Amino acid sequence: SNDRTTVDVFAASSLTDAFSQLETRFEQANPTVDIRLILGGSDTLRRQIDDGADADVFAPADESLLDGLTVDGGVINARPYATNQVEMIANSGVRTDGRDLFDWTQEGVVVARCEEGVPCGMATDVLLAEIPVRLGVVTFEPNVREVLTKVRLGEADAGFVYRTDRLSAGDDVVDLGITSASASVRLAVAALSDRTEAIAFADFVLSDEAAAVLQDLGFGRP
Amino acid sequence: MKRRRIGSSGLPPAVFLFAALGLLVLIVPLLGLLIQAPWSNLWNLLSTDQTLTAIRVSLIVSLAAAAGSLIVGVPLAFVLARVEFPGKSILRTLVTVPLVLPPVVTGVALLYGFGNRSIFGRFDLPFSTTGAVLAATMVAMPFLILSVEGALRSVDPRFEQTAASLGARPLYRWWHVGLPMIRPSIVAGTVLAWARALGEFGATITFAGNVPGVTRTLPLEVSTAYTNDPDRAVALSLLMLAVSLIVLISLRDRWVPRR
Amino acid sequence: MKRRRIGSSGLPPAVFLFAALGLLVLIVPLLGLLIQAPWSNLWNLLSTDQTLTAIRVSLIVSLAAAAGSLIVGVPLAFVLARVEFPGKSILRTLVTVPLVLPPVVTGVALLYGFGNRSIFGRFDLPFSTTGAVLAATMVAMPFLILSVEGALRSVDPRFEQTAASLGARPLYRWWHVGLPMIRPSIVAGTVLAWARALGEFGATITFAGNVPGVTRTLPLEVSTAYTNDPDRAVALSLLMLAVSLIVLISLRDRWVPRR
Amino acid sequence: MRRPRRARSENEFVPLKAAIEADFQLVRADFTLTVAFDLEPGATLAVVGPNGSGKSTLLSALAGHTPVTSGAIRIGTRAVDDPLTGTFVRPEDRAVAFVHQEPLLFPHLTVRANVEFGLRAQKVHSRRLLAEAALAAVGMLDYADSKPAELSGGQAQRVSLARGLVLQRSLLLLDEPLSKVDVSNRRTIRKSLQEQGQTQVIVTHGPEHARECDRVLAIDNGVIVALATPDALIAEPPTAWLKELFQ
Amino acid sequence: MRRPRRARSENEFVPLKAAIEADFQLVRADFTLTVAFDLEPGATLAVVGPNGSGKSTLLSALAGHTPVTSGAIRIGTRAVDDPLTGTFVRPEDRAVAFVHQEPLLFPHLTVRANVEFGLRAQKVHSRRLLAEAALAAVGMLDYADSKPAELSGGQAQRVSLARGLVLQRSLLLLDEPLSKVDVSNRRTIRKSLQEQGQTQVIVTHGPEHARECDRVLAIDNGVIVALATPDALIAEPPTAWLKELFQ
Ligand SMILES: Nc1ncnc2c1ncn2[C@@H]1O[C@H](COP(=O)(O)OP(=O)(O)OP(=O)(O)O)[C@@H](O)[C@H]1O
Ligand SMILES: Nc1ncnc2c1ncn2[C@@H]1O[C@H](COP(=O)(O)OP(=O)(O)OP(=O)(O)O)[C@@H](O)[C@H]1O
Ligand SMILES: [Mg+2]
Ligand SMILES: [Mg+2]
Repeated sequence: SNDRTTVDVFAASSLTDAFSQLETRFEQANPTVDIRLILGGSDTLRRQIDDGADADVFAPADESLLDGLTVDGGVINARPYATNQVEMIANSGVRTDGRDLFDWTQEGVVVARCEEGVPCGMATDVLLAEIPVRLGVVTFEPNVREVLTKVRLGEADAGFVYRTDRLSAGDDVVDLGITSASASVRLAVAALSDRTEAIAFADFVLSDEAAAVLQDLGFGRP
Repeated sequence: MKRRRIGSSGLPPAVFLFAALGLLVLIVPLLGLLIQAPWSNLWNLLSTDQTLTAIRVSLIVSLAAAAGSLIVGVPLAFVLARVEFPGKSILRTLVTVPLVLPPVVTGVALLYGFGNRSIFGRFDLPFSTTGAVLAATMVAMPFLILSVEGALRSVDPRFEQTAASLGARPLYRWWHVGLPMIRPSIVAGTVLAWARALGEFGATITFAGNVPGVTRTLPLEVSTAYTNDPDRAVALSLLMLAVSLIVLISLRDRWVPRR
Repeated sequence: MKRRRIGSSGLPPAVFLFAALGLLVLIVPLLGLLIQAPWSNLWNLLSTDQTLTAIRVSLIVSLAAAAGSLIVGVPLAFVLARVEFPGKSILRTLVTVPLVLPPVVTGVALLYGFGNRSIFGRFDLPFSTTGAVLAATMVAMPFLILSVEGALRSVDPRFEQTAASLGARPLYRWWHVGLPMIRPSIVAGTVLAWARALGEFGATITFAGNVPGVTRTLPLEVSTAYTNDPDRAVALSLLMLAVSLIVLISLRDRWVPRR
Repeated sequence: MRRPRRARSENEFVPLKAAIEADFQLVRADFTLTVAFDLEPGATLAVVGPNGSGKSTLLSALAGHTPVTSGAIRIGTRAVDDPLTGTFVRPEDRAVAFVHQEPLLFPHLTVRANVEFGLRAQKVHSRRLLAEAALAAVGMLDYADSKPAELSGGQAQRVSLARGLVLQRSLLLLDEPLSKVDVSNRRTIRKSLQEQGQTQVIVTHGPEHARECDRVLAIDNGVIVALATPDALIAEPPTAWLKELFQ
Repeated sequence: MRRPRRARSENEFVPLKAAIEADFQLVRADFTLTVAFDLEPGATLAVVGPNGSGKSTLLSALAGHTPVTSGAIRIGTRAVDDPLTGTFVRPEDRAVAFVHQEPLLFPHLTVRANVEFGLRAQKVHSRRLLAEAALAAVGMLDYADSKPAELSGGQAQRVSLARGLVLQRSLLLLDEPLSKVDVSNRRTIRKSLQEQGQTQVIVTHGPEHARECDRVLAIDNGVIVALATPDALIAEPPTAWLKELFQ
């Protein structure tokens, strides 16, 4: 496999599932290409790219993180391919029947959410501005998977996660039906180098084959 | 007096060369941080209620963790250094495990052991300041234990024998001879543990979450700021640096005797 | 012989009580981890190329960092313990700063100092294994330095005086008396530094990124797995635990002399 | 197995002058010490012998720092070490004062605090007076507030002796207590030791000191070669080494 | 300020028997040592005095472990310590053998390796033979492979002496080298010291040893109170302390 060309794809860790599947499929179709996923928080990845990291493709958790990115003097081409929506979920062991779902201020109840500033945190802020859920103890997690884990384990009683995360958790969590179309992020991808393999992978993310994969995971169409 | 000091450390020149190299690795990044810090804006970035709250939480958590480590870590170090029992070398190593584990794993382990769904019972520790103290203690204590145990290994046991011959029973002997003879190491170990607790991030956020005013310590504040306002993150780091420098320097000079 | 051992540690009962408490804090979480681990699935979770690659990267990075810390950290500790110079107490404290800083900040500082846009020049270190080694070294070295410096403070200086009187010049004296007399502490400090380097996460990911096969060490692998496949994260943690236990136990028994 | 620990009251059973009955073997790696002797209350016993013959080991067994392998030791009216019955009285409960061959002054305490250590540990009153008297007896009162690191070799040794004497125990175990002390102080201290009246076991390489004791125990390579009055040994030394000692 | 370091060649300039010219003052906290004396090559000087009079401090100044405050020390043909000219020759370059009041054996080395230490440091050949001869001279050859922790007090002191003697330096500085050695060995070792022929400065509390030296330097409280042949001092002791020493 040493004669394969490596393509470094910087992807947000919230996209790990999706991009692992895309990687497998793309590599099956293009055996000479080795996709290398470099995962991290979107901001960290963006900062590393700004600091000169050699990324071929960048797929952050929100398209805004592609703003103002230039490569070799040219503005890059940000291409939207999916959306994802923030929803409120609860641990399946939490009794939700007969209680006011908009009131989570009771003694001892913990609600997890993404910290301010990261994409899912901004979307959560939008949701909370629209639907005034009352929250008691709130823990600000560094990324959305951390929120999901805390709710799944039952350490937190409820939380705000993407639809894709809720689906991935299966029966461990329940959907509280608290969501809003405006509380969503738009995902975009951009090739940062003019290598054909890099552009080919970015193209692939926008292909119908990829769309099917993404839809299965719960992403919406842009 | 003066003549003796000049260049008479008795250390070979090669040692100074390598020491300078080591210094470089440690100091260059700190210099970078200092040079690029947003000095002009520093006060604005730091003078918020949020900062004060984080400082308060950090001090409470780190001091409690250091105190906790001191109270249970020193006895544990004595037992490990002085008592022979089967399986000791495994136990001794288990004690150092939190040093090796990535903090996230320590946090996960804490959830399993002391979390709300722990097999050992429900403790209501996550998302509480007590939980943050527990996480910091687990991460910090091994430093103290290793520092103290190392010192115990090099103390001449005949001093305690002598104390026994003078009629001192175990507790008196321990308090008046065993402990004071390794005081510098206990102080150093406590300072180490405190420093580690102050900088603790991964285990805290995994186990105790990031609840403002309750478990959001300075490192968590720094990490939150890092994604939103990098300048504020650097400013907060400088603040942490200043706090720890002040504490460490004043402790060093007051408590640690020079030979 | 036997009679002497039984209960004759000379430690007061209270010490055992507190030691047990300390043990509880350290052991309960580990037990939780062990009990809830996905034992039946362990082999499947671990037997991937990705795991092997991460192990390889981790071993290279942690061993290189431990070696680097040893080579420059021991001389630095000697200079700090033995040489008097102005500003020494500040320098001494600066050396311990990476203990206090949250690893993310250490990573940022490394970017400022040794990054591609460093004011000190371009080093091409980020995203390279060398960069990961540098990050791990910066975080790990203070452990070694503190451990060794503490030991130096309690060595009787008359041994080195005696060596000088026997005609040994500084380098010979240092190598044959200064170093061997604190060998247990040097070994302990190196093990500490190695352990800390093995568990290093924050500074590495910030400074050197998370590049598979290059800078993705086991902790980075664990953290990546934790958000997607928690079972795999726990399995990987157990692997790290096993690796470090094996290394620590074998080192302890072979290298650290008992009194 | 072990005797219950109630030393503070047990101490009171031991008379001011304790007898010793020792008949034991102590095995350690390459070296075996075999001794059997009795000492009547108030007597002084000099222990002499070449370097490495087992003098310090003997004192260590009497003081309780090294348990015997077989046989038994009785001090005063009770057995303090007897593997057969499982008796082992800890050093702090033996009512002896042991002065080690090396000073071993506690480095973190002043000279005064070193001498007061044993008194304090046993909550004795008027410590200050007793300590100062003991320091004066060895001529070290002027250094009461010094730290051990600031003393000369002989000064440290004298403080170590005072630290043991101040306890006024019924049995004194002294291991070469005057080896670094100057002749003048040596003479004064020897005289004040003689006036103490307690049972004393004194290891010494000095013939003058041995000569002043009631009896002399000579050991060589872990075995007793003579146990007699000094006069008897001087008159008829049983070994060449003893002859050289007293010549 | 400081002399260039080229000791290995400098050592060769020092004759086998080094003379001493000392005339200095050494000030330390509460204590001041003021001495002035010459010693001709090959002579032996006993240093006597009460505990704390400054004997060890004097040797420490000659060996280069404590620099003098004023005045100067010459060993052999060169100044080794002279604050006025900024001269200070380090201990390892002084071509002296200093045996400290305490054994200070390197705990991590065997007895043999301890004795070979100085030879090895100076890359001397046939170390093994020399070391074994030195150990035999103090009667410790049987313990060549022991660790220092396994030696008795007197045994350790003898090894420490052998470690200094083996270097065959032109000046021996011995601080109470036989205080814990038994009488028989003491006599043998004193005899072999006399046969060495080097210049020797020996601190001692033993009148027999002082009597065998060419001259006796008596100090008290940091000041010289007598410097004369032993016979002269015995005949007419200038102080009560000296009278007591030789009586
Ligand atoms: N810690 C030890 N481990 C092993 N052997 C030891 C130890 N201490 C002493 N020995 C050995 O035990 C024997 C007796 O030693 P001990 O110290 O009792 O002699 P001593 O009669 O007091 O001699 P000295 O006159 O030199 O003080 C010696 O042969 C010595 O080598
Ligand atoms: N490290 C030190 N710091 C301060 N004072 C010291 C120190 N060492 C020795 N002294 C003091 O210096 C004086 C001289 O000590 P020195 O060791 O030279 O005496 P000495 O003649 O060798 O005595 P001894 O016969 O007991 O060995 C003493 O009064 C002692 O208290
Ligand atoms: Mg002895
Ligand atoms: Mg002296």
